[in-house]
Amino acid sequence: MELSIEIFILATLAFGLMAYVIGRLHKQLGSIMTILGSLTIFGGIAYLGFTGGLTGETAYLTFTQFEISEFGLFFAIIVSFVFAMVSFFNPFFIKQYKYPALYSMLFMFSLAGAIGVFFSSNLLYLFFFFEFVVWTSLFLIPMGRSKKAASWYYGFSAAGSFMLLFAILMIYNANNGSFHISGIGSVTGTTQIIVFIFMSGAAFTKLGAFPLHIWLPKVLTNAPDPVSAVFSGGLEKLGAFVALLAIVNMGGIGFIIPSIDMYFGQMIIATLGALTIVFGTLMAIRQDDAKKLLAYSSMSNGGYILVGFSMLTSQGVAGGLYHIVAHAIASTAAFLAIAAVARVAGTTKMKELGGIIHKMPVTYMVYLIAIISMAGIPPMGGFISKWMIFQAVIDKGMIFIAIATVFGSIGSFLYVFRPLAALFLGQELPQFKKTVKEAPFFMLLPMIILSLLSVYTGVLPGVIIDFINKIFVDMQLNYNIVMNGFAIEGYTSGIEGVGPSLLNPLLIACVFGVGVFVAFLIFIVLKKSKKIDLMDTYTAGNFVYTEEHLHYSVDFYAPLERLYEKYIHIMKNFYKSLANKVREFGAFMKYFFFTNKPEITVFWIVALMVFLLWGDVL
Amino acid sequence: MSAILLIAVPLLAAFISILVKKVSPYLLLLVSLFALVYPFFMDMSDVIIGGFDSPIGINLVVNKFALTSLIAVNGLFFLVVAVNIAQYKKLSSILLVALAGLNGLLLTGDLFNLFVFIEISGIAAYLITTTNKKPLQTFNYLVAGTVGSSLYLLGLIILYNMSGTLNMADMATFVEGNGMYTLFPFLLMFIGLGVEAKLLPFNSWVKGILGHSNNLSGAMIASVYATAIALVFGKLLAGVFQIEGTLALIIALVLGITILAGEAMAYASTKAREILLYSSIAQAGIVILLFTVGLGAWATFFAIANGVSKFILFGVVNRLTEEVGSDEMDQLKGSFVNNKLIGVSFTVAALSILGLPLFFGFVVKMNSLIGFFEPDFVSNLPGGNFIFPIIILVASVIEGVYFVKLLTKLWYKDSDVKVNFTPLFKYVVVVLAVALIVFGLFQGEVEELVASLINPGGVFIWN
Amino acid sequence: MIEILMNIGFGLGVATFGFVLQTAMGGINRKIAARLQKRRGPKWYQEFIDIFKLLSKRATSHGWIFDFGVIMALGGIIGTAMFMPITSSIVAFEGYDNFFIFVYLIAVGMLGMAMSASGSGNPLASIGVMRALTTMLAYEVPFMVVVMTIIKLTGTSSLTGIAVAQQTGDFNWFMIALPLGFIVAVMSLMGMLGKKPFETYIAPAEIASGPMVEYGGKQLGMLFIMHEITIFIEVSLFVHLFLGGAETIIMFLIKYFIVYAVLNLVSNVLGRFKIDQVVTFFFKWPLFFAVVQAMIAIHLGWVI
Amino acid sequence: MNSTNNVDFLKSLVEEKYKVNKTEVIDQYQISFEVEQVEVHRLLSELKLEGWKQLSYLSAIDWIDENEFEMVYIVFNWDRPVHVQIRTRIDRDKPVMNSIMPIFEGCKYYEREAHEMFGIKFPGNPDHEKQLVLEEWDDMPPLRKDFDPQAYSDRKFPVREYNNDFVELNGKKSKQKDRLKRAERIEQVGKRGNK
Amino acid sequence: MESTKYTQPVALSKKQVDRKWWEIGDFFRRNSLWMLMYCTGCCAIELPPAMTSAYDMERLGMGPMATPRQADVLLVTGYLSLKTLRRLIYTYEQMSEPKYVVGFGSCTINGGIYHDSHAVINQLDQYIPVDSYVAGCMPNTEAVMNGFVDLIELIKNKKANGWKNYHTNNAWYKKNQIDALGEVRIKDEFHQ
Repeated sequence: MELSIEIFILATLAFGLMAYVIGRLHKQLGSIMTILGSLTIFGGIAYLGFTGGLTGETAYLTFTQFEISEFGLFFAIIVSFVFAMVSFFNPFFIKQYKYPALYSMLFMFSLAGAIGVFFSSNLLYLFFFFEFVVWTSLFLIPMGRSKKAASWYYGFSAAGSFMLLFAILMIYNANNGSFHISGIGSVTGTTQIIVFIFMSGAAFTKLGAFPLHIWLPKVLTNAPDPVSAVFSGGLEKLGAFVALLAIVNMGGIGFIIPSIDMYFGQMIIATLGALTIVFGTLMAIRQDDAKKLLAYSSMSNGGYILVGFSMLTSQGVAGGLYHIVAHAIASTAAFLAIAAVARVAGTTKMKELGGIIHKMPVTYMVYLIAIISMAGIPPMGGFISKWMIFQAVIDKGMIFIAIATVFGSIGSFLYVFRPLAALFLGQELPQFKKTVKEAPFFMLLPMIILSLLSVYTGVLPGVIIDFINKIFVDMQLNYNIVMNGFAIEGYTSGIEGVGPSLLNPLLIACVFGVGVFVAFLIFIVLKKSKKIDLMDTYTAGNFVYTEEHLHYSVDFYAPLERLYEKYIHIMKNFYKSLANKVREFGAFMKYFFFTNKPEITVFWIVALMVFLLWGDVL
Repeated sequence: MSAILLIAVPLLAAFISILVKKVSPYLLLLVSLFALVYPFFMDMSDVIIGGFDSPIGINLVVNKFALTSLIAVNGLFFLVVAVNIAQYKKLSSILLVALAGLNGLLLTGDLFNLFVFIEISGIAAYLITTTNKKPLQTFNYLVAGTVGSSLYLLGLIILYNMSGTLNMADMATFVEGNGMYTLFPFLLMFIGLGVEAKLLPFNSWVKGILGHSNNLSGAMIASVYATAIALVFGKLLAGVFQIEGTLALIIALVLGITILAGEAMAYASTKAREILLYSSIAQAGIVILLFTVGLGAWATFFAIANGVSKFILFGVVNRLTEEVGSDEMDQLKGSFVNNKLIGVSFTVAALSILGLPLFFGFVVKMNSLIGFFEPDFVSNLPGGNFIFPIIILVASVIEGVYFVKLLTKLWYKDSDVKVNFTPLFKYVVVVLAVALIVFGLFQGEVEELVASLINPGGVFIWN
Repeated sequence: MIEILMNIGFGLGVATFGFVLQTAMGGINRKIAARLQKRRGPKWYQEFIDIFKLLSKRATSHGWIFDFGVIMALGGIIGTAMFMPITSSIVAFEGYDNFFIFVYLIAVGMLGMAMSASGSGNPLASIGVMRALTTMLAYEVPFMVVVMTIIKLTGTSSLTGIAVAQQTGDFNWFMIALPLGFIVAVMSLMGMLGKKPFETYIAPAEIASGPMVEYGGKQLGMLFIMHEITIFIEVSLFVHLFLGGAETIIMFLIKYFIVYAVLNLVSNVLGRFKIDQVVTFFFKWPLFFAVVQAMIAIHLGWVI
Repeated sequence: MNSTNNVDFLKSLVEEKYKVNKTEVIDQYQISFEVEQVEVHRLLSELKLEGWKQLSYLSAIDWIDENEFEMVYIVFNWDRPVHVQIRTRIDRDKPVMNSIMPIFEGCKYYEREAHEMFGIKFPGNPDHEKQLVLEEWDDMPPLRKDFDPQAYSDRKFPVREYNNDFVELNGKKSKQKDRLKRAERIEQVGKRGNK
Repeated sequence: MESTKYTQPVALSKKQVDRKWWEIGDFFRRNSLWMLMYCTGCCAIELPPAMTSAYDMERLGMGPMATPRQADVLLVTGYLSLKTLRRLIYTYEQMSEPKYVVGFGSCTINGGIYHDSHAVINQLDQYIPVDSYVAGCMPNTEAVMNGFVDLIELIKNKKANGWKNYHTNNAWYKKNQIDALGEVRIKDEFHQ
């Protein structure tokens, strides 16, 4: 059955308004509307997308044109899935917000905007939806802890989207007056370089990549918990979408560097992506607030996506796309788990938490699976995408990018493990024994679905790889990922007699399963061990009775942090000084021009007169 | 049913209102309603006054552009008057004079006549600003205004001496020929009108007036007068002025600095009214820029959109400062918590100025920016086609940051003072907000409206 | 289906072979070290006895995560060992022995142990785990750069492929072909094995044997088995990458013994680094040499 | 500035102003004064001003026969290397000595130890009553002369009983009996000695 | 001499099977005794010579281990003041079963030279079960090695079951401990 994508967008907006109206009457019902809304939207898009039932004609929103492209569908399904999963959390968090009805409405509006971005074929109205997402999500942020994060967010997103607008207008100028999305490919010469720079600038801001990343940690820490999950899982993918258009769709920019046969433009993006990975990892390792840590981890994973895309080989781009899927699922699950803990424990500071696992084991398992995928460890999805990106980086022989990616993936073990050890495991602090209890079923449901999905994407990559191949065909890129049986064919070096390196995730999972079974057998055969309390530990003979003394969670990586403690505020100070410069310029102009004495105006009139007549009459 | 009534009736009413004091407010309401409704069904022919045909006599130009600007200005005027009449009964005669002046300003086709109407509307403006209870600021405004209009007159005299005609159409044909000599008078006229249009070096009066505005003067100066002056100045710049060489350089510099400095000043200030007045300086700069560059059609709608938003913003902020006592951002925080309707319309107006989607501001800003990037577009200002869009975009980023800071403070903090608005004001503000959204959504109809202002060749019809 | 089961059986065989080999090697090397110190040293099968003694003791457990972590650790490591090729012909899963699988599956083992160690509630265990992860961050980066050079040169990332490339002569052993890379790999291997200079995370004097503080009885036994198999994986990885793999098992055993003995002797002489010294050490010279080696080998093509 | 005139300097300094019962120059680096209990604080603060900033030790000696405790304060000066011992005699039954916290902050734990070991009270030291070294101590302060550790040990800790079965071992006469007699004799001498 | 005629193998009872497993376990336990690095008194100075080349404790399979959880043998080396005894009991209870204790020096046997001190206990056996003693006030290294060999013999002949006694007559041990120490796990200003 055929349905136009415009119906879905209007439906989301309608759901938003309904959520607002009902929300005004009864908070909880309003947020339940968001669940129904986002679920129907996700179901519709996914079902119709796969059966080819989506069409692009517009009956009501006549000014926009939509076009169902494979990569648009890819992004739309991921983002709407993330929205659907996070919306399950809304009813439980709605009580904390100042304007609950407005929250539900804006939640649905940002989903509508996101879908609009992915499917619109007219560049101007791609910008229309892009900006629409910006201001709808803008008002969600201040409902959390701090109010300043919203102005940071708007400052950067506005800069990003106006860069995008400038690029679109340049394309419009170059293609003498056509806004069609295919126009991106047909731009040449210096305008192509300018468009490339500005579009990747927009992608960098939305993804939170290195030079323009200051807003990401501020926003994701201070936004309410479900919103930061939506941001890191869903809205960041807008940046990835623009990056895909800018880096991959426009093809190589600038001259080719012979030794690593990469275009110069792509080389710059790759180095900035690598910097993002390293910077994100280093900053994530030293964070004490779990949400801020996850914010920096999504920044570092954004860097992986950029590195993947800028390789311009089938392995690299496929790795980038796969990483979008794996990261969206993993970081949403991780954020939701931390949200579940924050709801009950009240804080996400690791200094104050400990031993949550004893009361919230399911949340712990969800978080464990999420971080295994985020760190890129085999049975989960993250491993496959990181494997592909590594293959691409090696194929190009880029050493420094390789160092950064390796540092990022090993560093990710460190910072994903920190909340695990400091927040979930360790001694069970007395103040949490009574208050903390397992999250209700409706919060566990999305988390479990997300973990099953990240296991699924890790073990059977077939479905997603076919989808990626369809995208390559749709974007007329001559890339292809070969799948023989359950194994993915990696990097074929072209040296005769040497086959491609294979990766069979199913086999790895089975072998891992067998290993665990053997270990379980060894464990069961031997004598049962005596269960003893956590406080009865080896303390070198001392008698210690308070849990805080036996819980190690403050400054977890102190020796590592000491090495780079002095350099962490460079970027933040840079942007703060920039903002101050603008303020000083304004203050100076105010002081100079707006005094109570009218002679300033007379002076300037005379000055302009003299300036004009300088050449001719005098 | 000629257009002259638009000037004559208000003057007559002003005269009567002096005689019969107690009926003047109702008279004012009636006449401003008449001024709003009349343009819809007056005939479109040019009006010759006193039997002398165009090159000598004075004529009123009535075309699509004049019509839209009349409707806009009279509409805003009527709203301002309707909302504030209860509070400022004794100003009704001055307001009637102002109405006459503004209508004359928009209609006249004769340059000297334009000077006369500038004077009339200017004097009415000075008297309105006296209600701010800040005599020094009003005095400054008076000095600056008169200096400006006399400069305009000086430029006009030189031009008249050279060309021998005062009519705009003839002046335009004369100027084509010998552009070289007209640089100096045009600069004078540019500065003259620049003072009133709030361009940077000449607008030292704006901070005093709008900084201490009250309900009536804030809305009147910031939205009605600003729109009217912008449209008239635009008409001159688009049609009459011949801009090239050093004049173009000066104008480019002045406009560029006005836009960027306006935004920076707004970013640097902490008082709500100051933010709005600096933002309106920047918006005025952008409107004038669009007119000089030749994108007159969208510039008119940009001015109108800005006028409407400024009406809402200034109305709300002035009312809040009246209740709270000071317009410092921290004092005003949280005032939308208990009156959501006003808050929503304030936010809609602010977002429309920023140019965010779903609102009229977006349609206007996007199309004017697209105008810059038309393949066959050549701007007569130096610095190629791409400098000014970049300036506008950078300005709107800065603008966005301080508006968001203002909005988050107003919405998300808790306040102790309970502010209540009159139901009429609430009704008007909501209607305008809905208008902004409606115009934002139905972009097709807006484009037709704009198309009517451009002749097939894409040139803006100004007379 | 049968073929897969056969392979899995074969893989388990490889894992047990690895365990037995390494435990014997451990005992022999303890004897060699003792003989150097002019004392008789333990029986060669002492490590077996230790492990079985531990398995026979009655242990204490701190909750389900404490046991689940140990099972996951041992399972992960057994899974990794099943992929390991003994010689270029004897390998459980033909063609699937990709280098990255080993690096990342070892990480599963490490994560399992780390999880159960910090689940044991002892702060010393968490500090030990923190040090283990920091050391891993230190030694892994130079090692991966060198291995990436090898993969780029040989064109494949499967271990048997690399071994064959070194054996059939288009490259001679990477020990000789990439001298700088070899030095870096030795240092990283010592980091991986947790031998003396980089033994910060099992520092018996400072943090009472780090993560293994709370283990006794069978959990400790299982962790010892895991430790032995991990050493087997890392040393045989090194043998395949740098010493040209092996055609026959005897060659493999000899190479394995030489590598492990030399490393053991070197580590017996050295003291122990502080934790931030380990990180700064690895990011100074080894990383510099690795990058230089990569530059020379890939971009300039100078391979001996 | 050799050490001899240091001692003279000290002697002159202390003996003029204070009623010194006994001065004793142990060697060129040690001198001890015995003063009245009341003057101790003034003397210590004056010495501190003179440069004797470090309170090396504070303890007591139990003269059980004269039924007195002798408080000993040892202060030291790093510039003029002389250990000065200030001794006073305080009553043994109700041993109270004002704390010197205001002069030497470091005396807090010394006084606590003195209280635990001798039972001397130090008003002015907030926590001198608390237990410092001995855990769960349930007897009189142990360093008092009238405390008998032997009795405490016998009371609290059971002693291993040896059965004398191996009196005669392969022909040799066991010397166990005379060993016991000698131990007995030593014990008697020990007890009589200190009476 | 038992007859060598083939007899039908008789099925062993559950208890006997466990017995068999326990004997095999004993073989491993006695050949890899890990001592706990906890030197309580002055006799500990005798351990380094036992480890170094002359006597080499390692050939008996003995080596130092850091935590009580991992160790089998607790070496009580030298006199035991009340405070050390409290820590010793706490550590002993943390060790994993089956565990053995070796008492070094005469102080653990009968209080040695500190028999008349108020701070030192006279007989270790009252408080924790001791499997083998090494006499001497600072026993010679041969004596120490003999003590270890005795312990291995005891394990072989299944007589080293001090840890069982600790379970069976736990009350007696506890009473002695309370009498001597007042309270094993103390809670005071320094131990919150």
